[in-house]
Formats: sequence, C-alpha cells, structure tokens
Amino acid sequence: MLEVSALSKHYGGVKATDQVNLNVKAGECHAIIGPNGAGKTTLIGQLCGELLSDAGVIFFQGRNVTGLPMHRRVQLGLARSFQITSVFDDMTVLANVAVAVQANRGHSFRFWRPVSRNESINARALEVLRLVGMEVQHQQLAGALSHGERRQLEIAMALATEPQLLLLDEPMAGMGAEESNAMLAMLQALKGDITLLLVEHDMDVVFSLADTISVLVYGQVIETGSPAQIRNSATVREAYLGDAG
Amino acid sequence: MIAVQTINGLQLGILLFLLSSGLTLTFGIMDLINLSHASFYMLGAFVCASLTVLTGSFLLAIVMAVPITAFIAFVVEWSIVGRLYQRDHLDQLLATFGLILVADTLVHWFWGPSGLAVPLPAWLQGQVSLGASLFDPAIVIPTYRLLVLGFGIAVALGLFWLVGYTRTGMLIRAGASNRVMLSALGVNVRLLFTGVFALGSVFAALAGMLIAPVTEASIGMGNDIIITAFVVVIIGGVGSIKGALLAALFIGLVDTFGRAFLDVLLMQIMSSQAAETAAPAISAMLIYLLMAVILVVKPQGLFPPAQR
Amino acid sequence: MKLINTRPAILLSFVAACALSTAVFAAEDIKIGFVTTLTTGGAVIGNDQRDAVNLAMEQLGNTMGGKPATILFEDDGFKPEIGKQVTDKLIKQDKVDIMAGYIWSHVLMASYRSVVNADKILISANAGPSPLAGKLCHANFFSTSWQNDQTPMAMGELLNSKGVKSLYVMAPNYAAGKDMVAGVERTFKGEIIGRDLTKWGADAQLDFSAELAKARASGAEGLFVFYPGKAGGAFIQQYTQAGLQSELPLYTVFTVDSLSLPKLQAGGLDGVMGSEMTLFWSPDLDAPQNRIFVDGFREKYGRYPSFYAAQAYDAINLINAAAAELDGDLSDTDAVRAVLEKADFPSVRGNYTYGKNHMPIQNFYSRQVVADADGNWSTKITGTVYENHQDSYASECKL
Amino acid sequence: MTDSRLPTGVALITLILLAGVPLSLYYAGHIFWLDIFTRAVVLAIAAASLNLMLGFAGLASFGHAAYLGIGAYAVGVPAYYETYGGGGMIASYSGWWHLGLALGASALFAAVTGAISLRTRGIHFIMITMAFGQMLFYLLVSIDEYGADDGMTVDLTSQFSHVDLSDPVMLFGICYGSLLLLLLLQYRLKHSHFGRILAAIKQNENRTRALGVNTFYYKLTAYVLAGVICAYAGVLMANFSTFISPGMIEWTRSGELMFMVILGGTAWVFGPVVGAMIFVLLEYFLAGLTVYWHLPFGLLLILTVLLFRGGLGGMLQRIGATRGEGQS
Repeated sequence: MLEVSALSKHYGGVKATDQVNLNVKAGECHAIIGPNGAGKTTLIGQLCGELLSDAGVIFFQGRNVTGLPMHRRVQLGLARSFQITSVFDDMTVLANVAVAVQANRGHSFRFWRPVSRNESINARALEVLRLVGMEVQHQQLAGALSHGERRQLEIAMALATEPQLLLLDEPMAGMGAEESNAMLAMLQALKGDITLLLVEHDMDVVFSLADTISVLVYGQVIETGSPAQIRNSATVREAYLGDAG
Repeated sequence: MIAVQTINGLQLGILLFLLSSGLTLTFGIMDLINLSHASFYMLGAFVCASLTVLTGSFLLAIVMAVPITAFIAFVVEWSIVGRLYQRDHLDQLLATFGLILVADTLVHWFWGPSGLAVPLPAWLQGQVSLGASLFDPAIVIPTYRLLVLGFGIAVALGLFWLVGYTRTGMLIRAGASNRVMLSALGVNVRLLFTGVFALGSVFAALAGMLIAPVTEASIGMGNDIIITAFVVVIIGGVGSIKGALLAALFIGLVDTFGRAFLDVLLMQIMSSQAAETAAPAISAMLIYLLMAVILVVKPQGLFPPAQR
Repeated sequence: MKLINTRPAILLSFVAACALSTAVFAAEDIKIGFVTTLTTGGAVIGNDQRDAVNLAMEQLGNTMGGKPATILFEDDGFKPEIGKQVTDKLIKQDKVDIMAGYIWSHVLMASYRSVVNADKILISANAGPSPLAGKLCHANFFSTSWQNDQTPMAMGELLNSKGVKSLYVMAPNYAAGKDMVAGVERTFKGEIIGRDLTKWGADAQLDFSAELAKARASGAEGLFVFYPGKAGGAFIQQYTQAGLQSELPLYTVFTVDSLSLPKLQAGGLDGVMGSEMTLFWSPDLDAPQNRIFVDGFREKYGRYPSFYAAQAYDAINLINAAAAELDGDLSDTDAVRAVLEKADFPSVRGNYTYGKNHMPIQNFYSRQVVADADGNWSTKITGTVYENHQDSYASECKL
Repeated sequence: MTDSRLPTGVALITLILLAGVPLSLYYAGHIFWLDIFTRAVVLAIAAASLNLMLGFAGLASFGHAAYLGIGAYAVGVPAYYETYGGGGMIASYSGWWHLGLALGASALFAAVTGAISLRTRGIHFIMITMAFGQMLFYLLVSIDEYGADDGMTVDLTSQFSHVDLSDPVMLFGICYGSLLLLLLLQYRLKHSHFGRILAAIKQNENRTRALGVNTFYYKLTAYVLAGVICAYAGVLMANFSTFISPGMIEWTRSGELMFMVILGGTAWVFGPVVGAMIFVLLEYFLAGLTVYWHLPFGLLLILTVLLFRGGLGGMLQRIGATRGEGQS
C-alpha cells in the first residue's frame, strides 16, 4: 500500500529523518515508535505532503506521490489526523465533517444553494459521525466540545475523506483513561477496513493495535517486525526500550 | 556623478536603516505592525528643531531630544501600543494608523502647519571636496550629509554590538526567533517589550532629527517613508537586523539611482517630456517591484530568522 | 427591542437637524465659499489666505453692498478629490452666492466644473492652470492672480537680460509645475540643459540630493526652480548646504515668499539673500490699497503677508465691488459677471484689466530678497519686466 | 457565525434609512445629502467586496483600493479618448464598454497579482498586496496623458440606453440597487458550498488542505471576485464624482476600506455597509466641526480596535446574546 525508500529531511545540519525505509501492507495497522526527537512528526509531515523531502521516494498504491502536494495525496486516499487537535471551532460538528465530505466529492465551486440544505452531504457526514459515535453532538459547535470529543471529531474528519490509508499522529495525546479507551475501541473497529499508520507514545495502545511495528531512532528505522519480535529485539531494547526500563 | 550619487544613496539608506531597525525589532519580537513608527520620526524632527532654536546648538538638541522621545514612546507603549501585542495584524494596522492621525494633528496644533527649519552650526554648512573619479570631475558633498552618513554608521554599529554582544541583545535575538522561549527563560517579558519599543522609537526619532536640517521638520513627513521602511523590513526578513541594513542600503541606492539616471535612460525610448513625468514615478515603483519579486522567490524575505 | 426602535429615530433627527442647521442663514445674506488648504503642510498658505480674507472682511465691516456677508471656509486637504467634495458641499448644501480660493491647480481643475455648471461664479485666488485660460475657459471663471505661465515667462525675459546662456530647471510634477516649466522655456533664449520633475502631493519629495548633484554636474549658468509652500524652504536649505550659490545662481518663482523668509532667517540660511524672482506684486509695491493691506496685515498678524494673501484679499474686494454695484444682490450671475469684468475695485497691485478669458492683464516685476528697516527679511521690487502683460492662452479662449 | 436577530434587525433598518433619508432630504431641497449617501453606498460596495476576502476567507488585502482605480479609469480613459481623439478601439462613451473593460481588466489584474500574492501569508500577504497597489498607483502617476498626479475629469458619464447616470437620483438608485444585489449575493455565497470552504480556510488553512481541498484555487476565486466587484464600485465612483485621480488608489485609501470593514465587523455580511456609512458621515461631520478633525477620528479608530472586538457586528451579536434573543 505504502512504500517508502531512503526518505530524508534535513534542517540545517540536523537530519530529522535519514534514509527511512518503510513498507505498509494493505489492511494492516503499522505503528511507528521511537523516543522524543526521533523524527516521527517530520516523517508524518513528509508522508502527508506538508513537508517536502530532500531525498527519497514515496509510493502510494504503486503510484509515485513524492512530489504531490498534500491535497492531491488526500484525494488519492492518504489522509491524516493531527497531533495538536485541529478542528474548525466556529463550525458545528456536522459542518466540520461536511467540509471533508465536500472535499471528497470534488470541487465546491457552487455559489448559490445553501450548503447546509445539501441532504446528500449531510447524510454522508452523519454516517461518518455515527461511525465514531458522535451522532448526537452533530449540532454542537466544535469549539464547545471536550478534548476527547474533539480528537474523535478530528478522526471523523479524516475518515470522511474516504482514505485507503490513515496517518494517525498520536491520537491518544492528552487524553484521560476513559477517553483513551473509547478511542482505542474506535480504532480497533476501524482496523481491517482501513490501513492505519500509527504514531503513538502509549505502548499499551501500540502493542494492542499494531500488526507491525517500526522503531525510529535518530531519524533512522533501526528495526521492523511484529510486536513480539520488537519486544524481544536486542537492538531495540538497547536503543530504546532498554533505556525506558 | 556616480560617486556623488552613491554617497547620496548610502546616506538615504542609512537613514532608512535607522527607521527600519526599530520596525523590524518590534515586528520580530512583539509581532507588532506599527505604522505609527513614522510618527516618532516626525516627533524627533520637531522636538530637535524646537530645542535647536531654544538652545542654539544642534548637537545639544539631539542629546536632549533622545530622552524626551524615549519618554513619549514609553507613554504611548504603556497606554495604547502595549495592548495591541495580542491582537491580530489588522487590528494593529488600524490602531496605529489612528495613532498617526492623532500625532499629525497634535503636531499641527502644537507647532502650526508651517514646519520648522533647523539652523546648523557654520562648520556643518559647508561642503567637502573628495577629489575626482573616472565619472566625476569633482566630488563635492555637503558636510552635513557626510556627518549624517558617519553618524548613521556609528549608530548602526552600536546597534549591532547591542544585539550581538550583550545579554539584552541575546534576549532580543531569542525573542525574534521564538517568543514562547522568552517567558520560559524567566524574562520579564512586559519590561523587555517596553524597552524594545522605546529603543526602536528612539532610533526612528534619531532618523528624523538627522533629516530635519535637510528637509525641515514638517507634518506627515513620516507617512510616506514608513511604507518604504516596511518594504525594507519585508525584503530584509522580519526580525533580522542584518537583513534590514542590507535591504536599507540597497533600497537607498536603487531610489537615488532611479531619480538620478532613469530619466536619461527613458529618453532613449520616449519623448523627453514623457520621460520626465514617468521617471520619478517609475523609480518610486521600482522598490515595490523589487519587494514583490523577492517575496515571490523568497516568501520570508532575504534573511528570515531561524524558526523554532 | 428598545435599542432597535430608538436608534433610527435618533439618527434621523440628527441628520435632519444637521441638514436644517445650514438653512439658518437668512436668505438675503451674502455667502461666499472659500476653498483653501487648512491641513497638511499646505496649510501654511491656506492660513495666510484665511487671515487675509478675514482682514478684508473686517475692513469692510462684514458687509457688502449693505448686506451682511459671511465667508464659509473649507479645507481641500491638498487633494483634488477632497477639493471637489467640499466645493460640491458649498454649492449644494450651503448654497453660497459665489466661490473663491483654490491654491492648487489640480484641485481647481477637479472642482471648477461643479461651480460653473451650477451657474455660479468662481474666483481663483491663486491657481491659474493653462487649460482654464485657454481651451476650457469659462464665462464664470475669474482670477485675481495670474496664469501659471506668466511669472516664469517674466523670469525667462529677466534671465535673457542678464545674459544667462544655460539653465537647469526643477519643479514639482503636477499641473502648475509643468506650466511653470513651459513658461520659462517659452521666453528663455538660452539652452535648457536639464529638467527634473519631482514627486508632489501630500507626500511630496523633499530630499533633493540626487537632483542637486545632477544640476551641479550639468554646468548650467543658472538654476530655475518652482517649489511653493513648505517644499520651498526645504529646497533653499539644501541649495545652501550644497554650496551652490557661488557656482549656480538661483532664480525662483513662487518659492521664496513671506511664508518661507522668516523661517529661512531663523535658520540663518543667508544664501537666499539677494536671490531674484519675478512676481506681479511685492509688499513694497506702491499702490494705495497695498499700503492699507500690508500695514493692516502687519498690524493684525505681526508678519508680512504673502502674495497668496494679497490675491485672496483682492478676491474679496472684487466680490465687494460687485455687491456694492448690485446692492448686495448676487443672485443674477450675468449681472455679477458684467461688474466683475470691469475689475473696477481698489486692487493691491494698482489697477488692472481682464482679458476675455478673465485672467488679469497686469505688470510683472523683478524682486530681490533684502532686509527691511527692522532687519526682517523681505522682498523689494528691482524693476518692471512686463507692463500690462496678457497670458499666451487668451487667444485659444473661445469666449 | 450565525447571524442573530438583533444584527439582522439593525441591518434592515439601516438599509431603509440608507434609501429613505437621502431621498427625502433631496426632495426637501437639501440636495447635497444625496451626494453624501451615494458616496457612502459606493464605498459600501467596495468595502463589502473587500469583506469577501477579509471576512469570508481571512485574506487581509492592503491594496484593495487599486480595483476602485481600475474601475474608475475604465470609465475615464475611454471617455477621454472619445472626447479628445486617439486610443483606437478603446475610445467610447458606452457604459457597457466601460463596464466590460473594468471587469475584464480587474479580473486580469486580480488573477495575476492574486496568483503571486497568495503564495505568501500573514504580514507578507498584507505587504505584497500593498506593493501591487502602489505599483499601479505609480504607474498611473507616470502616465502624463491621463493627467498623471493631477487626475482627469470625466466630462460625460457612462452612456446607457435607458439610464441617465448624470441624474443624481437615478445614479443613487443604481448604486443602491447594486448594493442590495451584492448583499443578497454575499449572503447566499457565505452559506454556499464555496462559502463553507472559505470559512474553513479562514479558520485553519492547513487543516482544510489536509482534507483534500486545493485551497489555492478557492482563495484565488475569492480574490478575483472581490477585485471585480470593487472595480464595479469604481465604475460607479467615476460616474458619481466625475473626477478620477491616482489618489483613489493610494495605500491610505486601502486602509480606509479596511477600516470600514473592521468597524462594521468582518463576520457580518452587512458589517461593511454600516462601516462605510459611519465612516462617511463621521468624516463629514467632524470635518465640518474643526480643521483638527483627524484627532477625534484617529482616537475613534484606536478605541474601535481596543474596545469593540469584532466591530459593531460583534458588539450587536454580544448584546443580542446576553439578552437571550439571538442565540444560535
């Protein structure tokens, strides 16, 4: 589904990502872990098209997307959620998702009919909201939601673009235990239908969700394997897990 | 004539630098777009002119005018500008545009509409001959313009020392690239902001004091040059003192050369009457064209301070 | 809902009150609209004109032809579009009987149509752009000043008589500036070596370093400039600082006047002493009304009047002549025009007549900067360049 | 974001006053009031067009007055050539030709400068739009034939077959009708598919792009649309004032348009109309009081920014909300 080879990004003399190779198979949940400053956020930025890479290529579903801008990649089915929650605070929950539905349905150069009365868009948006369990809040302003709900909405917006592959940038960040469990349940339900690329600090979440794990240290992938392999890898233990405990 | 015009251009450039250095600092550190920076340019000229007439000494007047303008800057920061740092750029544009109107009217009311001439001591009234060059049979420059150039360079060096080699300067540089870090360092941010604003305003006032003996102090004298100063800041890169210096000298030379030689060039392709009307306008247009081209190539200006 | 209901009522009554307040004047009073510049640096000139108008009204006892007379001043802000707006206001809102003023040629060009189309008369107290003297001349347009070209033409003759062979020319880039350049070039027989038109307006260019360097390098025998208002002072300063008095003598029109001389004197810029200019008038001109004007002005305001003031003063007295003959009834524009055309009033320049384009036919003098008996810098007439001179556009006027 | 009842009520009443006051005063003999209100209505159209960028998409253009100038010169230049000869095909008194020229030229200018300006963001966008405005300003200053700095008078208004724009009541009617139409268009636009995308871009452009929207084309469309509408206002302005000059384009004029929008409130479709009205009336009354009128005017600007966040629209919405009648 997603093949990345020799991807690099430099900031001055600092190599944020250095010759990263990655192979995400269709239908799996692939997690990327690593200590702070390992280059995970940079990698996500490069994959989704927010940052341009200095070297390397990205193939998505067999197509070279390395030079494509972000919105083109999304249109091809490569969506993302943000680490820092970004939703449109002044819009209703429904409208937030509807923007994504609009984007997915082609251009929005329609200047006269009220968009809020477009039942086809509203229906699809409600359907996505039902998927993440937010149907009841659809009339609320996004700015009035709790942190956990905003994170859920964030995922709903990404889902509304009908992605083949979803990049999740620390979906559990800043959540309480209860909210985390709800989110975990939601992701588990998504798994299988959509390929997931997950960046996460919470190891419990990673090990309960991921089929494959890649370990990123100093901008390089030092190991890729199943959760069990990673758990037992001496290299990883030394470079990363070992430090932790 | 090239050497003479080069000196004229550098002198204009150094004045632009004095004006834009404060602008780029307040912009880079406080994220403040301050149109009323121009009012300090005007205020400096008027205060200095009045003091010169009062004391009879131009140099003494400059020495006395600096603390006065600094005090006014402090009051303005404390009462109005300080409340704008958290607002978006549009609000800042409007409020400081309002400040310009207020300052212009107060000056009109206080000093009258005619403006003030600044008498220079006799030793500054003369001219200096700098020999000749290939293009110039005789290079004769008014002594005072050389003084402006020299004084401007001295002040610029002082500013570079302040920003580059002192603790305050370290904080200013830190602030220009990352505002959040400042409060994390335990710096009294409010105090630093007031200080930077006052410093920038004094620099603008100094520019006004230096130009007053040439053009006289007049109402609204800053309103045109402030836009040029903004162009300098944008071209140089917001928050970059080095960028401001290079851009200011560049713009000063472009503007002067445009006025000096463009009409002759245009006469090659159009009637001399049309060329004489078009030349000053086109040379005024040049700097905007330059800015647009530079922003297209480098959307952050030539020397953007390193982010994050 | 209270807010919604009361607000329009307040606004409506406010608007209505303001509209009605203008109707307070009794219908019979004479109302004169006077457009000049009262803000920006141009206000130096506007204030001088206003002072002269107020002096004239005071001397007339605020009556004209036995009727109370009022002046309504409006500020053009040095901008043509504002000038037109306030002209429209005076005509349509205040319903003035006659319009006067206008310092700037471009403001006048933007505004005059509003006046003449309303069948009212406009008396320019300064601006004299060439189109209004020629092709676009209008029966309802009069001037108490001059056509722009005349003064520089006199200067051209003066330069010829002094044997100047080559000239460098500088002027601001607007209607009057171009007229001034055209004027001096029409009569000057030597060579024009270089010409600079600089940015004008509210943000005029005031630093002339590049241009002065060009003038010096040109090797001309004389420097002709036209810089009215605040730019004049700035120019003289830089001219002096550049030390050009010795190599490039200065000949000016409308640049050195009673407004700039006190400032130049305070600034110790004695490079201007002895510099020559041409003009239709000078404070020392020997005419009966000029003594009344200059003495009255100096007594009331403690300074010499400028020629701008003299022209404004004349405009009021010209209107007064019409009001006196028509018993204070200025409503018949044709009758007013007939009286004005005679120019039968005590002018500060002595007597003059009107050409068919309603521009004065008058003398032009050369004057020089000197110190008066009290040591104040002023100007003194040194000779007569033209006698009863008519502008060269009058022949193009189809009236 | 939803318009509450209080602002809507104020809008309707303002619209009624905007037509009623000048017309009744005009027929009562105070003809100058029609001039003042015509100017206010034309400026309201220009300010509303700016709001299409500023309020709808968060694009702070500081060179919007350029389009007023393009529209005005599209009237003045053809009329000038028709009167004095020359100009070839351009010369004409025809109003339709003036309109076509204005809309075409402004669309072209907006498309080119927009495509360049929209590469930048924030302060750089503000400055580069101002730079383009200043370039046009100096270009016009440099053209001697069109009067350069002095501008030119429009001797004859644009000619249409059934409409006489030199009739002040007729002209006011056209301007007022255009404003109503524009407000309706903007209201529909704001709630359309396009409007929602613009709102999303205004709040978080990066997020909008991450949803698969090519934001550039939406911003460019808003930019061009705003320019074209403002050029239309310029055509009306030239016919109203019968005098045009580069002074219409200077950056201070763009600042004034911005002031009108912000005073009225950017989030409110009707805001610019209220802003323009207050601006014009304030200028008129203050200038009549004292030559120092810039002082209270400047103070008012400062106070507006410091005290009325979101302009008058924002204030009305807050009042409405606290009274519990306009909650959305």
